[in-house]
Amino acid sequence: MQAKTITGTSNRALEIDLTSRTFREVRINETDLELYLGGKGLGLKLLYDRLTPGVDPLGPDNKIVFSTGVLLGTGAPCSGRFEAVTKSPLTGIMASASCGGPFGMALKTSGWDALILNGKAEAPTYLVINSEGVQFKAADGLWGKDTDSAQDELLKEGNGALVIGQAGENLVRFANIRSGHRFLGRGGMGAVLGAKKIKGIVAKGGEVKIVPVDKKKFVKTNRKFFKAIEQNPMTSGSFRYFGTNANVNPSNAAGILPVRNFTGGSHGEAHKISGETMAERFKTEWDTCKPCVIKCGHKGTIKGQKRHIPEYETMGLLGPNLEIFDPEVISDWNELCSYYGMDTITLGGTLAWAMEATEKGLIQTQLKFGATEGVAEMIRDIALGNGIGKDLAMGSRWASKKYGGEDFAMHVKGLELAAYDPRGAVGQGLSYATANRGACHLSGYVLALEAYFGMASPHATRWKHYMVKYFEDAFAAMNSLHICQFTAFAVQLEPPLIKLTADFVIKLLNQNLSPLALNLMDLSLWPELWHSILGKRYIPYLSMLKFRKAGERVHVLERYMNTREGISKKDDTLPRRLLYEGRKCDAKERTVPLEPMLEKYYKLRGFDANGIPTKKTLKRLGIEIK
Amino acid sequence: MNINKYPEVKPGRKPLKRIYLAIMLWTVGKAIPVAAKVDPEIKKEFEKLPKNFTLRLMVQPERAFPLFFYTKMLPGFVVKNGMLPYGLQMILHIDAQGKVHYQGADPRGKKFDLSMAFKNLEAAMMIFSFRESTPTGYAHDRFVVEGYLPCATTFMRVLDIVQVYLLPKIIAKRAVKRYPKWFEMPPWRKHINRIIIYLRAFTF
Amino acid sequence: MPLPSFYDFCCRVKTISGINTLEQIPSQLANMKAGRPMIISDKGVAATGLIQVVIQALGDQLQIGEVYDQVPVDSDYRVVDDAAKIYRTKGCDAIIAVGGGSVIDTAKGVNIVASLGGDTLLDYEGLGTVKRKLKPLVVVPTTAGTGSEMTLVAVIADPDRKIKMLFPSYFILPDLAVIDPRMTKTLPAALTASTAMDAMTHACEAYYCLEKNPLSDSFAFRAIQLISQHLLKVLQNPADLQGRLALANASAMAGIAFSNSMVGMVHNLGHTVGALCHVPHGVAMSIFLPYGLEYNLHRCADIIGELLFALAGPEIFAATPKSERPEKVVTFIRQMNQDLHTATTGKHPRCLKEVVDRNGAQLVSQSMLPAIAEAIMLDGARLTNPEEFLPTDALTVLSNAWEGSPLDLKKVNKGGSKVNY
Amino acid sequence: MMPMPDYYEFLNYPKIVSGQFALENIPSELDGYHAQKPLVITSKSIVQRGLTKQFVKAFYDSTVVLGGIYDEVRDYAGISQAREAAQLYKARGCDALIALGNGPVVDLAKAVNILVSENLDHLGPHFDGAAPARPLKPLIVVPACSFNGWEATHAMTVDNRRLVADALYPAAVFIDERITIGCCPECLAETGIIALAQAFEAMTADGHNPMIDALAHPALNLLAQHLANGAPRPSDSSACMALANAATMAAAAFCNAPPGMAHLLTEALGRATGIAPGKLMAIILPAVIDMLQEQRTPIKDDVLLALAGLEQFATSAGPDRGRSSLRIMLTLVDSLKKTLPALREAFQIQRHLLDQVAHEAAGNSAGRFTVPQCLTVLTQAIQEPAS
Repeated sequence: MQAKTITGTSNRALEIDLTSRTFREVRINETDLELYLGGKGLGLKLLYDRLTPGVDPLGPDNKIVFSTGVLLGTGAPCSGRFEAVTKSPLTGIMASASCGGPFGMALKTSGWDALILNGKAEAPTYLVINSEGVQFKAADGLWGKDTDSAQDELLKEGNGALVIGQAGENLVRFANIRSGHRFLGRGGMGAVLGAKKIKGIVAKGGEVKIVPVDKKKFVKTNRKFFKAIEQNPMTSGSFRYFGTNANVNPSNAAGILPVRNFTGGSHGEAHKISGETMAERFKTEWDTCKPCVIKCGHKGTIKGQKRHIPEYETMGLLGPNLEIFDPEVISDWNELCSYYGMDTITLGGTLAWAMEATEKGLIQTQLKFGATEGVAEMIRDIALGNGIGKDLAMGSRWASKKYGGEDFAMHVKGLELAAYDPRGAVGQGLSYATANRGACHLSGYVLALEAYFGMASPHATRWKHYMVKYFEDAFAAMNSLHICQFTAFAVQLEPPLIKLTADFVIKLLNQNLSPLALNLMDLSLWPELWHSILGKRYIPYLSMLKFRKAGERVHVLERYMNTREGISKKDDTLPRRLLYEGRKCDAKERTVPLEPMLEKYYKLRGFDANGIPTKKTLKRLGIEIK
Repeated sequence: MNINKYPEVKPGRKPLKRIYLAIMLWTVGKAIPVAAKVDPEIKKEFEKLPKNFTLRLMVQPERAFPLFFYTKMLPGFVVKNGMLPYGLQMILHIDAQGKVHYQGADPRGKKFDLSMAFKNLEAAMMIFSFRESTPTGYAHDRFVVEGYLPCATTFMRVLDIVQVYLLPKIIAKRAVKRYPKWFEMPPWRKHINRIIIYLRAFTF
Repeated sequence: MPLPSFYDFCCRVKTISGINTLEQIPSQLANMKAGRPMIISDKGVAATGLIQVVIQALGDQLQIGEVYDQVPVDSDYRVVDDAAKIYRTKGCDAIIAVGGGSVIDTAKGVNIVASLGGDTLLDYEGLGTVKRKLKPLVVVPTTAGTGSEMTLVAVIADPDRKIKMLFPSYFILPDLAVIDPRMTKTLPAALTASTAMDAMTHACEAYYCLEKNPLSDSFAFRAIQLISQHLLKVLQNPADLQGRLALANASAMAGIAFSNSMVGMVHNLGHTVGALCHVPHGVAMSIFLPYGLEYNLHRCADIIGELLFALAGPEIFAATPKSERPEKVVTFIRQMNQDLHTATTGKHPRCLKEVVDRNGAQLVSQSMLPAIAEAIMLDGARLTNPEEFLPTDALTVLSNAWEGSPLDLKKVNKGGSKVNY
Repeated sequence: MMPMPDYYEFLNYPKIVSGQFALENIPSELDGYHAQKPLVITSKSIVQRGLTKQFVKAFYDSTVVLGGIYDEVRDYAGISQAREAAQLYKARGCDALIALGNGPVVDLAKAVNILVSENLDHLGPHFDGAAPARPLKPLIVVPACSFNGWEATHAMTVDNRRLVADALYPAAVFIDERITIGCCPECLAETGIIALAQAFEAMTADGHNPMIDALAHPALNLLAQHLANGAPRPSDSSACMALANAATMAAAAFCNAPPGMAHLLTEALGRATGIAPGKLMAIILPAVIDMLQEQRTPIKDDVLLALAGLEQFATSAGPDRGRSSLRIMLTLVDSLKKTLPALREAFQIQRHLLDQVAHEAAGNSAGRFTVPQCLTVLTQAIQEPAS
């Protein structure tokens, strides 16, 4: 059936101009691939080459790039992911999002490594992509439809679709893009598509077959990878059986579960929404990205319907953060968000802000902590732009600028915090502050070491800058492969050196000799996969360092692009609540000592005191200065 | 919120400045009745004031400056006649004959017809350490006057002349607007007056 | 403008000014939640028909509780008690004072009794008895430049004890001062001249006396500019509302300036001749002003020299060498008095001997001068004069002022160190 | 000849006390309001700079007990903290408020004042337009470095919302060199440039009146004398005093005049970008002056008189005065170039925001400025100088 075979990678990108309804094929430079790996890195590079700083994110000059990685389509474990990058309407800076939906596979097997959207369609349109190019089709019938039915319509024309809901159409700043049951969640990419009047994109898929260049090596590495994943208790145990909500109980125990708009860190009722409880209560089964071996995505029977189980972040932010502990209600809201196409993290953060603002007389709504009344209506109002929902649809930063309450608007650079309170894991605080897209937990997931594995002290600031940089680089590289970030548990923790060392020794080493400990960490599985697919020679350790440097390059490029939009040290901060307010659950009323960590971090990264990458740093990384 | 994080702050004290001012007020207070006897000009000024008139110079707020701790241990007449410095007040009484008496620093049981008060300790220090002249101090709102106002200017004139007597010229020139030329008395008289005032002021 | 080592400045009364400003009173009162004011005034004002002007301007937007026009020239506490009783029986909720200093002080007193209750003002004597915000008080000054609408003390006499009672409190400040040229439109020429010179004196003294500060300077400077530009024109054309408005503004600004920087020997002499010989305040001011400038010339020549700019304009200022400016200021003021004398056909006196009462009798005889000189010691204004001012000095000044001859600068007593502002 | 407006309203409520030992006068001032126990509201940076210790010393030998020193304010005044402070106020039985610091500290104190005076739990009704009625509790403001003068006026910005009411005027402003001493040249320069703009715009505004001129005049004069030398020397107490005084006067004048273009643009741009107003003013004010120069807008003589003093004014030719005053303004702004360098962020302001900012500014100007006018100035302001 498959007509063509691509060995390695196709290096073709499809650039579409919506204004003129034209498209062209763009060859991806070999050096760019070498430097940026693919996925997020390459997507950013494509965007960097095209985007003028200072454009309106919702204007025709903004561009959105969907980029797949080298691994996708080869059958590498947990590789079923693709990345989108754009300038975010929520934050005004770069946003990148990763998604495990079927669109990535369909795009890649239509023979395209990346998709670039320019301009703005005049009328609602949807795009059909095949190996030849793109067809522009009128979306009059689809415009105004929810994501479910719109996606069903679109999937008639291909294997994988991207679709926005009414939230995206109404330019809700945190609208997301749906593909299958998964989402390009953060940064409001749905609004970017909505502003471009693109209801959906469907890729035909299945037109080409992708095979690695060095098959033998690939198969060997693959096997090692599977083994690691099967050995790791996170990837083969808790995540596999309880989903990401396996995090609820450890978070609650570590005091990093946000309660009542981040005024508390743990709650007695938190067990009600834990993965363990829900697995039993809703009789969950797997519903995952493809391909996947970890299988963290689950569905279950809730209120008599088969529903996707809300992920941990959704649970945390629509649950304890609003003082709600009923998973059924949270699932209702989650369904509503999927239906309209909105990011649940930003929504949760914004709702919590609205509740506190209501309590403090800044706005008048029905919302109240611990009460479910009015929440569903508010979600609808936000998606449809009714009443005060129109303001909340701009996110908590905008709303708090208009109505006040900036001291309890929990966002960094406009992006709301994920469901981890860094007062219980200060390294995560630094990571939130420095993450490129805003308060992102996926930029450098240091809290796993601090709060879950006991491999770093949660309140010490020593060497945290090093850990944050290390993980930021590693994750940026991972997102460029592009592979699931949860594989990190397996790749990083399963190699014999770390596996056989006692945790307290690691903690001691990590906290006091972090560079040594982290440099001894073996990440080779990832670069080995990438090298084998492209048929490049893999040199042990050195290639791993090169891989980490590529990650660093991707991170610094994104940072550099952000600084061109006006980001500097003043934005690398945390919500005032985290910096200045202690919590009652914490006898010492700790806060995040950000400043000293941040200074060291800048130095380590090669940024100047104002947080701007120096020319030297950019040159070292081979980033062309514009 | 834990309100104990923000404790109340009770006002502290500046004991040295208090003692300094008490001694200054005591000295001036003791000098005035003597000066009223020997200096014709002061005498003339006091004649303008009503009889049975009590006035005082003090530092506000009164409640913050109680009498010195040892006052209670002294016999009544010592306190009544102001034989030692007791506090930050200077009470003068003009009796029915027009004679001026210094009555110490104890305001209890007295009724004042005129009360001139420095607004605070630092204001009094500015004047009594001669960093500000009396007129400048007045212009800078360093003190408030209560009671029969027209006498206040008279009293300030008296203070000016007493300062000229008590202080060496180099300091007194800073303290008053115009250093007098002593037209009306021979220079030896001035010095004799000065000695008398000093002697009488510092003997009991 | 050097910043003094210490100053305070306060002019917290809301001022509204303009040609038809009286009409704004109802809405301003409504903002203060009052609608039934009592108008307090004196016979003199009533006789000129100004109260009718006010009542007409207030229109039917509010009810006037009572028009009380019985305030005497030297008001005392019995008048206050009387008015307060009427205020209560008529159920008023605000006061509009129309008149000069005495009326305004009385109104302040009435406000104390009416707002805080009780029968007599005597209950509230002394510091710290007025402890809360009083009822709305609107003042409409009719004579220029008393400044008492801006001050936070009410002075009310107690004839029984022969003293003036002081009621100092932040709470007795009026809420609103209304400057409307209609209030001064009908003022006769001689009075226009003397009230304007009164304001001029306030401003000049504010500019050189000890408590001066940049803010009072600035207000004083502008007041002088306005008066010197407009006074003669208004005298030539009494219906010139713009000019009247400028003069009224000038006197309000002079009031702000001197109530913050205090005044000096001119006021000292003025108060004394006022008390002893009943010389009208404004007249005394215009006569003594040149002497005040001359007497303090050696102390603050630079500062007095700056006044030439305000008085004569930049061209003359620039054309006069710096050393001659102070004398020129004095000459200028003298010339101004002379011009006013001419413009009012001799009704504006140039020296003390020209001051006469209604019947043409001389108010100040030469023999009274020593007594006046002695009495200056009872007035506080001498304290803020830059140079020491004693009865002997006063006598020199007075005899010159009586004759109308310039002061012999060599005879002014000097001594002491430089003045620190 | 000064034109006399047909109608104006003017109010400058607070008493200004400035100079040596000004702080020591606070107890007697409080006594004038029958207050004995003030609550002090201040910021962490003031505490860190040791200024609260100095401040407390001023209350030695008085009978005034400080009901507490609430020092949690940072760069934002919000209702959450206002509630906390109000709780403290009530728990301690305070009867007055002292705001020790700048901007947010004073804003917070004003909010607390409304809460405690009207016994409210939140400011909802006031945000909806109800004006707080007199009398509130006496509020004393003690300005510290980077005081921009607005603190002493009838406006407060709490939770990013502006409330303007006569009741919000503080009772008194105490400017004391122990507290106004500068923390850094940059802060001083920011204070200065804002004061300069406010005084200039108050004097040149359409609705100005002689009272406004009288307040703005000494402000401009003090700035002309002290801005260039004072800003780089934060430890020079006399310059700091002059700047704080100028800021107070300028704002007092400015709050009586309709807001000028530089102010409106700075405010709108600050809201859109989060950049400190002083930094923005440093680039917007020259652009506004350039516009005035280009349009040959007549500038009244008083500006030159205030900036240059009597002598220079008197010797300049009549028609040149407006232009020379603009020149002096530009020189003054230029003199701050070193202490307040043009901001990198400012040149990176998202161009698409400018339109929105221009609309907002024009909308707030009650029709005095048009959108294209605002946009021209903005575009010129954030033009990176070719170097």
